[in-house]
Amino acid sequence: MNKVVKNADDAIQGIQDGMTIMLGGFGLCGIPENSISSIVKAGIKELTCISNNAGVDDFGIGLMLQSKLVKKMISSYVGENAEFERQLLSGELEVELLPQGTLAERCRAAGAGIPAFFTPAGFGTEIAEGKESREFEGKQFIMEKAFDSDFAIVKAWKGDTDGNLIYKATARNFNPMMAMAGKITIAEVEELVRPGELDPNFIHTPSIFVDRIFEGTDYEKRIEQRTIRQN
Amino acid sequence: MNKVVKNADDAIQGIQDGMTIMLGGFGLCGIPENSISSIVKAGIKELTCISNNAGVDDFGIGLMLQSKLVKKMISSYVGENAEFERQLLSGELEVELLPQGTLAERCRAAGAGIPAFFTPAGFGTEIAEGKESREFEGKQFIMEKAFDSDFAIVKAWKGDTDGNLIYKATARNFNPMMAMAGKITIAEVEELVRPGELDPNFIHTPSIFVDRIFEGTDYEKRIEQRTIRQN
Amino acid sequence: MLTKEQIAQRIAQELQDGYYVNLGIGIPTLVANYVPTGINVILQSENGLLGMGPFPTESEIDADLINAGKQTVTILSGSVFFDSATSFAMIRSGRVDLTVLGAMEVNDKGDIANWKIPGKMVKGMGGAMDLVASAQNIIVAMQHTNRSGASKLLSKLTLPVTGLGCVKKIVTNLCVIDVTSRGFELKELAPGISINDVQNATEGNLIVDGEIPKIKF
Amino acid sequence: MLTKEQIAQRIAQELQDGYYVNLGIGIPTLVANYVPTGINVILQSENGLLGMGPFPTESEIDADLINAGKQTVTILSGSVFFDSATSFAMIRSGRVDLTVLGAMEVNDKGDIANWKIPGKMVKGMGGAMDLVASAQNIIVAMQHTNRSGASKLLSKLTLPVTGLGCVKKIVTNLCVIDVTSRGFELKELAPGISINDVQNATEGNLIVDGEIPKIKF
Repeated sequence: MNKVVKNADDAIQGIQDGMTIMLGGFGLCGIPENSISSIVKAGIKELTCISNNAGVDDFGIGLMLQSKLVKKMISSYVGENAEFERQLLSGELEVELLPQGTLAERCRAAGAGIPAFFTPAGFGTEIAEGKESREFEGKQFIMEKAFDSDFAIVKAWKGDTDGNLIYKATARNFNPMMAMAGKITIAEVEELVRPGELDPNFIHTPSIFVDRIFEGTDYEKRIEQRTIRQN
Repeated sequence: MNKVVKNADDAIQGIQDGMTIMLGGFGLCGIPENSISSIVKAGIKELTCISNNAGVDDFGIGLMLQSKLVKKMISSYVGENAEFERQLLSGELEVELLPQGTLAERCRAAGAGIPAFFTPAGFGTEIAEGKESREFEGKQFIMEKAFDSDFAIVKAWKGDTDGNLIYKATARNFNPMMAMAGKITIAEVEELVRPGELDPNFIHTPSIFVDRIFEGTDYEKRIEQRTIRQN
Repeated sequence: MLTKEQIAQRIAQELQDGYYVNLGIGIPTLVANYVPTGINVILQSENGLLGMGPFPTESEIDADLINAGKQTVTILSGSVFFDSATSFAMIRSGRVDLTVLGAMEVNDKGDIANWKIPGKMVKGMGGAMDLVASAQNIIVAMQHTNRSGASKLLSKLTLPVTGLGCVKKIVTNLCVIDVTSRGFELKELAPGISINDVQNATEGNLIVDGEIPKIKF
Repeated sequence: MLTKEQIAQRIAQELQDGYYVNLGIGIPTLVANYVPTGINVILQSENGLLGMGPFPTESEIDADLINAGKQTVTILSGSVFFDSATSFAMIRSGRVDLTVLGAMEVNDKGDIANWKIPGKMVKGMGGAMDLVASAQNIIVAMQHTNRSGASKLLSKLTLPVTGLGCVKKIVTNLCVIDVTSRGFELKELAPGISINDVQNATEGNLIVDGEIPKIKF
């Protein structure tokens, strides 16, 4: 069985209008740049996107918003993005905001066969509306459910042709949980190596979670807040 | 703040009669040998032990059983151990058996601030008795709760003095989740290094979960099933 | 009648290229010896290893590298280690394509009992309850009858259940059976075994439709 | 009156050796500049970093190494990277010793509002709801009043709540307040600020017991 596909265009085959997809990354860090470009090129629309953020105007998920491909964003923090705000205010775009830890845990639950769990985050807030709440050991929690997504698209630093992945630094973020959570998981990597080249003791995402893998090209890795100190 | 203690005798300070402790390892693989010896030496008794297995007659948790220090075992698989069987049948020892994945997830939940979650394992079996069950998407699940343990004792391959840990091969097993789950977590390591010597990208247990750490001595690493092939 | 090795060999015919497979202790373990040439399967060991290799040579033995049966093993190119929570995440989320287990009893609804005999020392379920509650594709490898000759394919379990409605296929010393909504559907016969032999050894509801072919190797 | 830097400097006096600390965006970030000498605190950034270092020099910049404010940062000896689920596991399980956050409003029960203004574009709560629901020790750093001069220390929140009963201490430009079962307990005054000034700027229940010392630096 061969998981390796030639490029992002091949990797995104099967993603259809109206589907729910997960996209790894935090801000513009660790986002699947190649796959986003291919989705924009293919014009797949009416998408529900689960991703911690929504990119900036001209990069990341912002590119999908520009092309009006996104019906709904499920995120913890959005709006570094004028087009996002315009679509939201005009009613073209739906947004569901969730606590960041809840977002991460709902991905992990999906990938772990856990249909629901309890978390303290959001108890007593509008996030809890319509959700079951319950007390454990004198503290209040709300019940959150595993996500249900058709595809998960993640970006890793290195991967092998079996599908094992490692991430670099804080570009790891949501990628490992999303890799676990997709019905079909697509991984784009900066460097694709042969099985055995990654140390089996230090792999972040085991191969079993990855269905398709390819080596991406031309990573821009744009920096959102370039902060430096004078030496 | 200094997390480093001299040895296992120092590390187990504060573990008292009647407490609940977690012990990492699968079979005899990846068990905290030094700490077990010190608990036996200290004669701390009436312990409830959460550990996947219960050792063999003369090694691992078996040594604690020999000294009649264990009131209750919470495990998924036990009984490679005649003394265990004797104490169980005579009513000296209580046993609570749990599905292995449930055991792992209840540790992880404790370390993740998740008081309860749903799992399909054990639905319709005697494991489900007295537990809430619920249907999600047409499938049946039971609710399981996070463990509550006073101490967790884990064994790692290498650790740094800040408390970051890495494990080797399948000696990882339950150790990372238990490290997350203890009110106080003790880590014994084969090699204790300075901060910065472990690659920050490939650490299995981040330092924040570890309260005490020491370099163990004289690891026996006994093999339970020595199976070889002729070359 | 099939030997244990032949039961394993027949089950190995169900393997497909790229399958992630969890093999239980006993006959299931033997399935690894009969992987058809030209296909690649990846063995999952629930203590935290994907890509389990053969037993080690004397010089390769590593106490830190064992399988779920606590046996020393080796790894292969592309193998990966992980913790127990991640291991059962794989299992519960249905990423393991095939699980092969032994059983004490199976009923014609696909319920399985394989962890406890009342009155005997109970060792525990290990990972079996997670596996049977989660796998999409569970094959049971076992003898058709127990040591006293009683059927292990029942209409009603007599032993404590491990999981409900989960067994899809059973390969015994006598035959291959699919467990469907109709009951035990007889699919193939072992050499020298008649439909009557299977019928006599099967207490649960056995369905025999048309010609039943012999098991082929 | 305290400057933003002085608010941060006062909060830094709460740090203890070995504390794991999560600092929010704005004034809280400045706390890192005032860690008392001789103690070591470890900064957690909820996107997946423990042991955050200073901003990089031009040549050290790495696009794959940012903090939760999406700023480029560096690491230190002993730093560790992890995924977002592990990051919030640390937070929810109470392993973060101190969280410093900004706020739009706090009430005298310790409820906090800091994520949403009805009628304005809502950016989201990020990790704030997880932090306030989980941390044992939450200090709010903020101005005592808003731009139109209205008190931000209220008896009743007017904005959507982020978390209930979680704020333990508030350091504003005017004073240091502990939030207890009795309400806002005035603990220290900023230079040039009287009890009366605080009283006038505080809508919620302010408790003044005995002598109130000046903030010391």
